[in-house]
Amino acid sequence: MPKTATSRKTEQKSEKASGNPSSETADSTGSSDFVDVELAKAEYLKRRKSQLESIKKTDKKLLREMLYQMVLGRIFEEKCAEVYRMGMIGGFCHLYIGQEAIAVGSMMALRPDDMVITAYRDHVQAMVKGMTPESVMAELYGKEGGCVKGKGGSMHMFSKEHQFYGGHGIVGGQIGVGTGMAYAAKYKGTDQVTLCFFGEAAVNQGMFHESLNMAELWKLPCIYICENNQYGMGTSQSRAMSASSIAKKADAFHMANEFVDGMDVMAVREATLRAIERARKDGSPTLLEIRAYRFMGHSMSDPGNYRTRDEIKKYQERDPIILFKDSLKESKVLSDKDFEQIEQEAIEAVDKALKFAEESPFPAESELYTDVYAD
Amino acid sequence: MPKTATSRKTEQKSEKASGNPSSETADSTGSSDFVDVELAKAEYLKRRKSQLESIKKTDKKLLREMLYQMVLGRIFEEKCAEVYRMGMIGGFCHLYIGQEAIAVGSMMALRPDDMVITAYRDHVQAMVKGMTPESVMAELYGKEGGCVKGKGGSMHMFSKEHQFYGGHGIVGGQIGVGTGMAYAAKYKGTDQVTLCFFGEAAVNQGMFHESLNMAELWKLPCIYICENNQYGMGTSQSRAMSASSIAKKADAFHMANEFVDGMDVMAVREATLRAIERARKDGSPTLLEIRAYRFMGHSMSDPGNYRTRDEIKKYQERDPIILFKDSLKESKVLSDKDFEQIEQEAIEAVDKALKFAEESPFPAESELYTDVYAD
Amino acid sequence: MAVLTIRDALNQALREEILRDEKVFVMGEEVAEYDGAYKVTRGLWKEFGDKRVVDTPITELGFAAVGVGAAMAGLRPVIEFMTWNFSILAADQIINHAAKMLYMSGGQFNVPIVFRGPNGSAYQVSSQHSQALEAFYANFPGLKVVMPSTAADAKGLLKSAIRDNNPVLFLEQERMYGNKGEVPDDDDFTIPLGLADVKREGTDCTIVARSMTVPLALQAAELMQKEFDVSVEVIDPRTIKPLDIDTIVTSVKKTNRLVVAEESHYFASVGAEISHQVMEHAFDYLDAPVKRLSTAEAPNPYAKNLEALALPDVAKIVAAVKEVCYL
Amino acid sequence: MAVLTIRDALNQALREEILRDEKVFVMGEEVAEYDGAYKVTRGLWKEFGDKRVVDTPITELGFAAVGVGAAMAGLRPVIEFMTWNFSILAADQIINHAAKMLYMSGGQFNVPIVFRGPNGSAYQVSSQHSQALEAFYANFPGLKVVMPSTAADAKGLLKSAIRDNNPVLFLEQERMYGNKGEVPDDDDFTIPLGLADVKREGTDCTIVARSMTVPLALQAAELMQKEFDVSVEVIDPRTIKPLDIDTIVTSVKKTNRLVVAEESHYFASVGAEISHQVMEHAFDYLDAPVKRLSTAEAPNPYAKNLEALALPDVAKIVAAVKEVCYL
Ligand SMILES: Cc1ncc(C[n+]2csc(CCOP(=O)(O)OP(=O)(O)O)c2C)c(N)n1
Ligand SMILES: Cc1ncc(C[n+]2csc(CCOP(=O)(O)OP(=O)(O)O)c2C)c(N)n1
Ligand SMILES: [Mg+2]
Ligand SMILES: [Mg+2]
Repeated sequence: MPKTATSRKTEQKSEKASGNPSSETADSTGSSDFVDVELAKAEYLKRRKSQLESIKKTDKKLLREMLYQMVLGRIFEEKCAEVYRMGMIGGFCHLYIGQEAIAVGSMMALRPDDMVITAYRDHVQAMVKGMTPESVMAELYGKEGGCVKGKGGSMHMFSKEHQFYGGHGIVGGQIGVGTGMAYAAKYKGTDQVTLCFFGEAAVNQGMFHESLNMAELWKLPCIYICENNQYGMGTSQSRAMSASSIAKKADAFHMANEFVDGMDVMAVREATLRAIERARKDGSPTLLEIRAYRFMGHSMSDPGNYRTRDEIKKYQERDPIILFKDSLKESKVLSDKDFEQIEQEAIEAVDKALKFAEESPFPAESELYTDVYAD
Repeated sequence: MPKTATSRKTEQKSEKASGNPSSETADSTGSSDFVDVELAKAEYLKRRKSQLESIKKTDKKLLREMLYQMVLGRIFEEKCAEVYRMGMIGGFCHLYIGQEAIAVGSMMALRPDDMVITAYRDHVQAMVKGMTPESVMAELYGKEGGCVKGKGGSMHMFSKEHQFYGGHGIVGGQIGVGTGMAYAAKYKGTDQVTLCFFGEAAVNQGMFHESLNMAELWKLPCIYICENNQYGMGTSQSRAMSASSIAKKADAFHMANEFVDGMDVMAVREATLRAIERARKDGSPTLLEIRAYRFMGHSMSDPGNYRTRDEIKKYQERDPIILFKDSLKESKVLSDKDFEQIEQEAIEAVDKALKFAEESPFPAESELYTDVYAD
Repeated sequence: MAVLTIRDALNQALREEILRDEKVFVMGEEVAEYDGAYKVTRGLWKEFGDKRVVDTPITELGFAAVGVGAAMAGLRPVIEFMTWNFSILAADQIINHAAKMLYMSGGQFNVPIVFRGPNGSAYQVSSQHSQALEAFYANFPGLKVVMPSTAADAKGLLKSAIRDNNPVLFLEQERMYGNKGEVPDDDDFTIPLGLADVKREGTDCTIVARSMTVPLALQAAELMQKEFDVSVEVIDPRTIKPLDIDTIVTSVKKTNRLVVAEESHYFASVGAEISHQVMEHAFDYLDAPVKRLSTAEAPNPYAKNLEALALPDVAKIVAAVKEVCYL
Repeated sequence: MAVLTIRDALNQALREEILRDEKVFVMGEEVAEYDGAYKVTRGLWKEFGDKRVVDTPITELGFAAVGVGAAMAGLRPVIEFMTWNFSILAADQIINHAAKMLYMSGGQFNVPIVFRGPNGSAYQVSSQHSQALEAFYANFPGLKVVMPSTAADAKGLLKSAIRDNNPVLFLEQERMYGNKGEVPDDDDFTIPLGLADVKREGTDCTIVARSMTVPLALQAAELMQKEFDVSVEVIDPRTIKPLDIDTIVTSVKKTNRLVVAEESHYFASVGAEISHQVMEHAFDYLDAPVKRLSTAEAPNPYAKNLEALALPDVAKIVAAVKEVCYL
């Protein structure tokens, strides 16, 4: 079928020009459709001041913890890549490197009893929700000490204790399940909020459409976070989606929505806080489109030929950890020495996790047949 | 789950007030969200002049044929109801009474080689596409002479000769199949257009979302016609859909769209002609939301307690056949005598169909096992 | 004991379980204000309101997922499919999510959910509305599959299904909703899942029937007794998964002959499963190969005469029994 | 004859059929610019361009429907599911639309479409990515189901599937894509659907294996010969539906013993079907009950040791053969 990539590209360019890539306005249904990296940089500079202000008003310990979680996620996953190549991890392994600001910015705005669900790219989400690096790494090793006893592996991290609902492998499936979690909170009359993560390619699944309609129709306290890393495997968003704005798709449901720079952890935090308020106060759902970029391949087996080195490098210049460090330093919240210490802590935590995973035994053979049915 | 019907109703009212229920503007993405019957009447009066003009510029024989098809559809289905109650038709039987302007206005703007697909409410569509009342009635009787040899019944009319692709029972399923038919036309390089009909409740299926995305992404010559009769079985649109405008949902895909008064056959025709031009010229899809009302129950077994007599009566005052007759008379295209003659012809055609159906034998027992696989 | 239709027995079960446990709610298309497309939920919305009885958009995949998520978060949803034919749109949530959640989460998140609705053919509703889907789902570990054939079973099993901590697929039959039977008055009357019921005792031949074929098998048994003096035992497994194969095997060891009558298509059917398991466990007792009677190998036709030809009936079951009895 | 991997044999079949018939096109996720997630479509987009090799959004139900509609309108789509697990989202289009269209339309609209992709387990990809779904689909009249186990079969059967005028589900196995075998050079080499292949002749016991279990069964047969002097015949039905039961029955009449080895779950499996049909047609020839070996009754686990335990292997097949031989 002759594709219309060209015409769509033109269309997007004109949108870019007129776009208003701002994450500042709550409920900004008119947010930008497309941000290329140069525009994103410029936009970020414009937003810099307000970003520093939001750092100022945020608790310093929390800021340190946010940076720590980002660094921990990064180092943890670099280690994953290393041991995956050594054959210690099997199956699929999808890394989150480059997207840390999304999990940290959004999830660290939650209460511990709030619920989270995501797809297969779930290691960092699991840890930010409070699960130990040990339990995640041991799961990757398929060991008894893993958070799901070795039964799930990379794609299926779960923790009831931490209200982490997984870890799902069917693209789009968790959007509906997350909607149901929010449904339960409303039903029970708790004021728990649900964060439901998915990639931009999952938006093309019918489940996205069905879920958003129900969430708005029934006013469910669900925050839909589209982690738009611009590719679903080897397919760029523009080759799979006829319109470039995902945030605006919420308009079809009259749902609040926002477009957010996913390299800016404070912007993610602020947008999530606004969405949380809507959700807790009047059980209103929100769609957040958070634009980011994955620095690695889709999974460990993806050679990634569909992107140029140059493209990746440009986005790496906007590495969310670097941006955040810069701001923290400029705000005098943390110093280079603090950064070193944070890194050291993270390295130690990952080493500990690795040791735990290595030493944990394989699951007992009888485990094959447990957990098939509940009593 | 406590529903938010009240708040949604308020919302819709305010939309009504500010709405611009016009079917005149092509690509009018800002068309109205909601038309109640009073507003619709007022709006129709405003539009009356242009409607009479469009009658003026249309071939008189065609206009007569349009009215004939509407009357035929009406009388045919009144007969269906009668013989269904006598037990001559089995299974589900969904009548189209009240919606005739949609099938006639849209399909009579097609070329014979254009393709059509619809749901289970398909008798009138089948006949407007050229299938004989005999073959449709015999199908309802489950007889050998039926258009699908008695194998499909009310919900599954098909005719390859007339490029009528059915007659489908899974709500929303045909939206994707119709998209594929348009895909084939583009692939083969013909300039055939596909009309794909579905109800407003089918819009909530994920298939709607998946199909519109592909159609716009690949520029398929598909015209999506949402027959918004305001109810899906016993559920009004506002109890099933978080936002009231279906036409506007096309915006999420950057697709051309229009809201149309489905009681005005000429408005339907004009909107379809615009969509056909887009489709034939640059293979561009369109979403038409055509607002109508079904005068009967959802199917023959629906007592219809969810609507008031008063509501039904109000819409019956806008009976598309009456409106069209009035305009034709005012335009001096047809007289009362012509109307009588048309009615007489339709009655005779239906009688003939009934006689054919009654006399046609039941399918041979061997037919149970034919058509399971093609050679 | 009251005499109730299967429809009303199901309705009672739902009502009692809604009253018993505030986590239970019923959700589906037209289940609330419309009283259910087949009136199984009649009166419940009026009595319990919007929270406990919920109308959904036509969005099978979506509301099945809402059920799964709500169940993970502690509720006990009863999800109605207007018919099981439409559940195919939601199959991913049933098979890839509900069935696997407990396992994937290492035992942390169970999914106490019931999916229910009419399965199989109705009257002349044609190919897309007439499928019996039990084999389709029973293949997957993690799911339980129930198919009642009497009012008492319908009530007792549905209550057990709702109280079960696993995803349970509860397959009713539209043609049977009006069938009447005695139902115990006890509010707490349940029938455990996984227990077959001998609907009629006999010594010469066993028929395993389920759902719609149970009353047909009972009629066939009467006829065999009267006309051929053949004593037929009729077993209704009631729960397809877990399957009470012991009761079936015990019967076959007595009668040495087995007919399986089912409404589904034949290929890789539950009938094939029962046949294989009986061979496994009672090979030396079989005096004739197991005879399986399924619906015709064709999509269900609309025409009255063809539909009648396609489906199992008393005459066909009688013929099958005669075949295994070499009569 | 060239020696090819199954992957390349499939690729050749696609290439040749694209060249042969301009109505044939390949559509699916990552099939074009990415060369296919498992590289079955490697090079095709480069050679044939956007029209014949089409990347889709992740929208299984939607693009399956596009295939069905395009097939009704005269094209011959080959739709790739990245894995069959994801096809469950599209099952409604396969079961309710593709399978029934010819019948519902009274013979007017056939649906010449192939759905293909890897089925069953890969390596430690866990519960949602490891299912063997042949029984799930084979139940429905209107569908054909094919499962090749060698490079030549893969090529010859895929070409027949594409030329077939019906919806054909073509189930490959990711673990086998790299397996090599001789493939005839003939551009027009096809293998008819519905024909079983005797992969190894033997006299004492029959194994019916398919897809991944075929090479395992052949190894088991060698081992039985060497260590127990038992001569095992290995039959690969290749096409699950229509099933060539005659070849299987002929073999069982000779060997009097049957093992069915399959990667799917056991309940209402294709193995159950074969077992039942063999009982039906060769009851008096069976010296032992048919032994069925399926995957463990659990969602597939991630841990290496548990996954190995769950799946069929040579040792388990050997044990099954010994059991039916009373060794
Ligand atoms: C239903 C389904 N279809 C296809 C796949 C294979 N698959 C896994 S991830 C993926 C890409 C998803 O992209 P996106 O949603 O953008 O998330 P990202 O991987 O970028 O985080 C695909 C096609 C799947 N797992 N499930
Ligand atoms: C997938 C599916 N779900 C449910 C049904 C039952 N059903 C048949 S028609 C219908 C209502 C559809 O309403 P709408 O789409 O508005 O079309 P209308 O009947 O008003 O023409 C329902 C729920 C079905 N046939 N298919
Ligand atoms: Mg992505
Ligand atoms: Mg409607």
